[in-house]
Amino acid sequence: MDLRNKKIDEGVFMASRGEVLAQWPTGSRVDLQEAVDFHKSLPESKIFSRKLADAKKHRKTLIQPRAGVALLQDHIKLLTFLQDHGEADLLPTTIDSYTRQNRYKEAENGIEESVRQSKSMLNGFPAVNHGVDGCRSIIQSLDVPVQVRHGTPDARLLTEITYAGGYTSYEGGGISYNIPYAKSVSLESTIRDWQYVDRLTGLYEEMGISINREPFGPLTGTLVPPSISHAVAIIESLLAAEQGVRNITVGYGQCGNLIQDVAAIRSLEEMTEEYLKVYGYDDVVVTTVLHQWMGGFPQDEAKAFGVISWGSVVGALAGATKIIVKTPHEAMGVPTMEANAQGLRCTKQVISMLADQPLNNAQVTAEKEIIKAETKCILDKCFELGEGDIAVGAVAAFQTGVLDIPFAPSRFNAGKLLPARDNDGAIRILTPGAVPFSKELLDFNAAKIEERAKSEKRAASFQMVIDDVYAIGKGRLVGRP
Amino acid sequence: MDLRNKKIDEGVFMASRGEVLAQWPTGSRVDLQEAVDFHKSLPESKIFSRKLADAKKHRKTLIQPRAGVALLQDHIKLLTFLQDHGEADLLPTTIDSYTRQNRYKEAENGIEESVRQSKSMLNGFPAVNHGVDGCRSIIQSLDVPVQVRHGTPDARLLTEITYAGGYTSYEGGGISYNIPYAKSVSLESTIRDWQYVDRLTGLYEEMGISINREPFGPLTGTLVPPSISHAVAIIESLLAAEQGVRNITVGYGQCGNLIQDVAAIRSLEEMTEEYLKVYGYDDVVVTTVLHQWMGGFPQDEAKAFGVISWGSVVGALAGATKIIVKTPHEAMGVPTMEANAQGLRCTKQVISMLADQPLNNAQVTAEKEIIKAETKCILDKCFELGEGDIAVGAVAAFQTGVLDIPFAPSRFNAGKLLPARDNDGAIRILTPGAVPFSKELLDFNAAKIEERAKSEKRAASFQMVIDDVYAIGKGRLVGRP
Amino acid sequence: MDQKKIVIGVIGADVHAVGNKILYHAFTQAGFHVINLGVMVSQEEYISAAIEADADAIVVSSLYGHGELDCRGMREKCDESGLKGILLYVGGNIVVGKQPFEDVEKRFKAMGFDRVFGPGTPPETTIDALKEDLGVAE
Amino acid sequence: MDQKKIVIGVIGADVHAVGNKILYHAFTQAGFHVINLGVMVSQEEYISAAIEADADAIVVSSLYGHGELDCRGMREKCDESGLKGILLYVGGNIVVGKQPFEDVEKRFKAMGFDRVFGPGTPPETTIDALKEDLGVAE
Ligand code: B12
Ligand code: B12
Repeated sequence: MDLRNKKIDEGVFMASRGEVLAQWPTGSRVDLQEAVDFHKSLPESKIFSRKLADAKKHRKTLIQPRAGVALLQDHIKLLTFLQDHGEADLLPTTIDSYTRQNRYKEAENGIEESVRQSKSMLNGFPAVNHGVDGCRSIIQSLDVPVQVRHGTPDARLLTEITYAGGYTSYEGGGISYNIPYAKSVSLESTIRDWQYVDRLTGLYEEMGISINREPFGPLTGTLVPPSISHAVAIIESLLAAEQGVRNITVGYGQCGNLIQDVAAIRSLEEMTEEYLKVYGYDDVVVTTVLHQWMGGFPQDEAKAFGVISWGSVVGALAGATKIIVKTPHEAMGVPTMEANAQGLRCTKQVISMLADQPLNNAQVTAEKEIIKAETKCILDKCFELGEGDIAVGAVAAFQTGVLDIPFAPSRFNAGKLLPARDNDGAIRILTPGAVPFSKELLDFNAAKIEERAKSEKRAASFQMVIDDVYAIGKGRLVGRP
Repeated sequence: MDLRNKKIDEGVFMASRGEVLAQWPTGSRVDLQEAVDFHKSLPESKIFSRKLADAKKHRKTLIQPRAGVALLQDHIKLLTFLQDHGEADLLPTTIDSYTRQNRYKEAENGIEESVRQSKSMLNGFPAVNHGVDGCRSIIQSLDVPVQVRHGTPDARLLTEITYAGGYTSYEGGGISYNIPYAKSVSLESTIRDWQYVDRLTGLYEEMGISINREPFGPLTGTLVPPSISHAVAIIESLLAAEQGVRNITVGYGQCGNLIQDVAAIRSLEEMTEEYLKVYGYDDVVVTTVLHQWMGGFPQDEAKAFGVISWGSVVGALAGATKIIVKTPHEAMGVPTMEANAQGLRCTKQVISMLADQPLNNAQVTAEKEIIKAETKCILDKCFELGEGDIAVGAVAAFQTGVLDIPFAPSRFNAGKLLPARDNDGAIRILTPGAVPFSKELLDFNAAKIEERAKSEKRAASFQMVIDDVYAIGKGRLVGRP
Repeated sequence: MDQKKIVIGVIGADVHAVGNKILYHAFTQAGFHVINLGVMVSQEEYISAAIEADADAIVVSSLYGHGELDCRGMREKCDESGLKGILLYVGGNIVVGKQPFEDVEKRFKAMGFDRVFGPGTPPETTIDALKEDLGVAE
Repeated sequence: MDQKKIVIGVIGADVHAVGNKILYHAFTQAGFHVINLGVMVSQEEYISAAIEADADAIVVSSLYGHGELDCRGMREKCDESGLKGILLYVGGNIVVGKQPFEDVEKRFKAMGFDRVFGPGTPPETTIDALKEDLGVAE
């Protein structure tokens, strides 16, 4: 069947639905109408889209951790702790890596091993294995909205089960959960599988349940220039809206330069709203999420707190709707619940202190213009390649390197583009690959990198990129020699 | 003898010197020429004024902790740890509170108790009791410059001993170490005693040893409007320069509002340089220090890290020459050396990440103008009250409430002025007392407070001030109802 | 109900004035008659103020870390001066460094303080305790 | 000196690609012949690549926390496939969570790994170890 950015036909959807639900025994428990009734029984305070829309209206910045362990009771305990002692406004259920690869058998082993060793042997919560009722007991145990966070190329069954389980928000997208999270899964198939997810979200929406969807903004989390992640976020928003999604949170991973980060969050919100409107989706509520630094972290906890705080500052000054919070254990491993709560409380302190201090200046405005122009170059080319169809265009864009995500593991990613920081620490493009920037923008990027190379008295090269990858972990922003 | 801002006559100085050195037995060990020779034997890397001037030139921000314990070997161990594991660029010796009150007998008891209980029973290092050679063994054990930090109204003997002991920087001043640190010591006497300190510094300077002097910027650390602390810092700089001091670091305690803080550090440096030049002291090197939040801290360590980081952000964005660092134990008590090093490493991470990102914008420029205008109103009036003599003027200014420091314990402080935060968290004046602002500036302050009162739907009152005192400790900047 | 009288102040060479000013305000608001000695108060000053005012309690603050050295012998001195059994509180950052509160409390209770409060105790807690110990009805 | 051959890759369902790309670069720069299998590598893939290339060592990365589950039986499988005694390294964030490194090292050594490296080990350390174990002169 052809890939198109068109609402999936109901017959087609229902047919594949049967297959999806049969992928693992817990699928048989899913019943759409019963699930909608469960959602309707939830109090407002547990509904993600409500809390986000409200935060946007009152210019509040909410905080949310990542967290997930193998066993149900432990997972509930963990989330309760983060709610009560971490002051989390929103909660997650981070899914384990076997589930993300649809390896439910290995996830089952992981659960059994975890019981045997009385510690979590999985890096997340295997929601498919725990099933609909397992999920509902999580939702019921907590006071705040909960989201599924993962990195699953084919997430159809996971979506079915967690939506029926009462989750009110769902991360991911056909590009953002493929290119950074898979090695050899084709883009056509993930975009199609995520159209399924979005269509299911649309069905709930049509039945009165607005589930929030969040494209995964940071991608590889490693030196991704804002225009690239913006282009992906906007494409996934358009794809989602077409399937009937009406509440979208677009995301961005902090790059570390204040001006670029504030400009990025602001331009992301503006552009996403614009594009949705232009393409006829008028009634979508768009909110933003800033991810605290997603690349390599310093091992020292005190330094990690510094990185966490810097992300919090940026989120608050930019006015992001929510912040995804890192922990002082980031460089070491999945955090203990205490470490996770510490990251949250640190973040809460910073954003509360900055709540009334938005940053506006000419530098931010100028940087916003750059980001918008770059993003537009990429999106224009995508539409062109797709002859007006953005699903087709996205696939072609990756084939041709028009979209090229630095450090991505996928073999469907060109991997020709290289980013590096400029002399102020903003992320620019060192080797453009096939990125379709105007000559002016290419020259701008080149000049910025050249400025740094001069100040460091060395030629720009891959060594500069490597130095930048290590920099924050070593306590700097720019990887100077 | 009359108080005047005039270089102390050599005969007069030498006469009182004899008395000073006789205050405690360790004073007899001091010999100026021998001390100068010791200083000359120090490598450049241990000289405070050099390191500061160098940092200013290269726009680097240095970090410095507070630290001091009762016993010599423990103190050396502590500072070595902060140097090696805290990455401190500059080190302190914080003096205990008995020494600050010239109660050397009680300090001696404290030392004995500390030996008996094998833990420090004093809140700092009793340098007078440990004497010149004790101090020298500290300087000799470390690789970076060390400063005396205290809060001593009459610090003459302490200065003599620590200068002879090889310290290359010295905090304090006749106002800043009186009004926040004493209850009933007259300003005339502390200004005079600090003229002694500055004259001694001048003598070293004339003998080729440039010792850095640092007026204590934050005063009570509690909601002090920048113009008030700026006025005090500039007055103390003028007093010091007159006695021959040539290397001055002016300080400011973070208030918490980004724009106000950046504007404060920048305006402080510019105004101090200007005033020194106008009054004929052309060759003074002026650097700046930002003190991370000096008021009540949150007890939770994760939140304390957030406060520490926010101070670091401000110091870096403002381009302060150095930052005085707090610790995650701040709300609880004198920190362990580990906690102290954590505060330092957190700060180092943040300022390194921000090293290349100065903040410039119209808001900062506007706020600088306000601060400068307010400061000038106060200083003009001080000069007027002193009929051109700033020593006389300072005393009169406190008598009349022209200078009035919020929350100061001294009975020589009027205590009529009340500060409060405005709606953005900047510190403004709620009740002006006798502060000699122009009508325009008074109106500006009143309007700012009124704006907040409106948004909080309550009248401005002392309750607002109390709420602001507790706010950061409770995880906010503005103490909203 | 007649107004209870309490003497407050910050002991020793301690100049931390902020909490003291706020406690004065809070205790007064709560209906106590407060004699505020401010900062840098010696044991003798508390005692003579308490005698002079016929006070019901002495509330000692210590923030700067020397509390343990400064508070020694205070109960004995009260006893000698005819203030036998007067209610004696201490609070603030009363020892040097972050120490387990239970140990600190034990040491200060052994010195004769009736109640011992840790860092950052809110005024409401102290007020409730005072009302309870002095038999003030809510 | 003939070039030593090493097989590298990230084991299991792990997609952390950044460190892998950098290790490839660093090992190559250091003079090794590197067969890079990228991310999501199964035990079988390492082994057949090592057999095919007649490799001197297999360097396993695991970042995502499932290392312990993914690495079990790897040494036995090497033995069975005729790679008896091949040098086997593992490194990265090889277990779930922050655990004392000594315990982790013990567990992985018991599984048959010759060397075990903790989080954030710089490439230079690995290169030095490889050179030592493979007898490459500096
Ligand atoms: C960037 C990143 C991501 C990116 C990866 C993008 C990509 N495709 O490459 C994204 C966002 C996609 C991601 C996803 C996930 N991540 Co991740 N991620 C990181 C992060 C922040 C940095 C990793 C990195 O690139 N570092 C920079 C490179 C240069 O360093 P490195 O990878 O450590 O490799 C160096 C050394 O370790 C060493 N080394 C590596 N291998 C070997 C082998 C030997 C023998 C030796 C000697 C040395 C050695 O040399 C390398 C070069 O210097 C780390 C935390 C951190 N380190 O700060 C977490 C981290 C690795 N991720 C983690 C997790 C759990 C996940 C997820 C499961 C879920 C999640 N929380 O979202 C998914 C997993 C997906 C999957 N199936 O693998 C955990 C692992 C937990 C654990 N082990 O207990 C970490 C530690 C974060 C944490 N504390 O929770 N992640
Ligand atoms: C502001 C401040 C200063 C200002 C004080 C200005 C002034 N004159 O008032 C300045 C900068 C001058 C200063 C100086 C010093 N300080 Co100081 N200071 C602080 C700080 C940051 C806040 C204190 C404050 O105002 N809090 C707000 C008020 C409202 O709270 P509070 O004082 O805690 O009082 C409340 C409660 O404790 C309680 N309370 C108080 N007393 C009592 C009594 C009873 C019975 C009860 C129930 C409750 C109670 O009620 C009060 C109202 O809510 C604290 C650390 C912190 N808390 O964050 C350090 C702190 C108190 N200072 C400390 C020290 C060591 C010093 C110095 C010795 C040296 C130095 N490091 O510079 C000098 C001491 C000078 C001297 N001789 O006293 C230490 C004490 C260490 C310890 N106990 O182990 C602290 C804890 C910082 C630290 N961690 O090192 N300081």
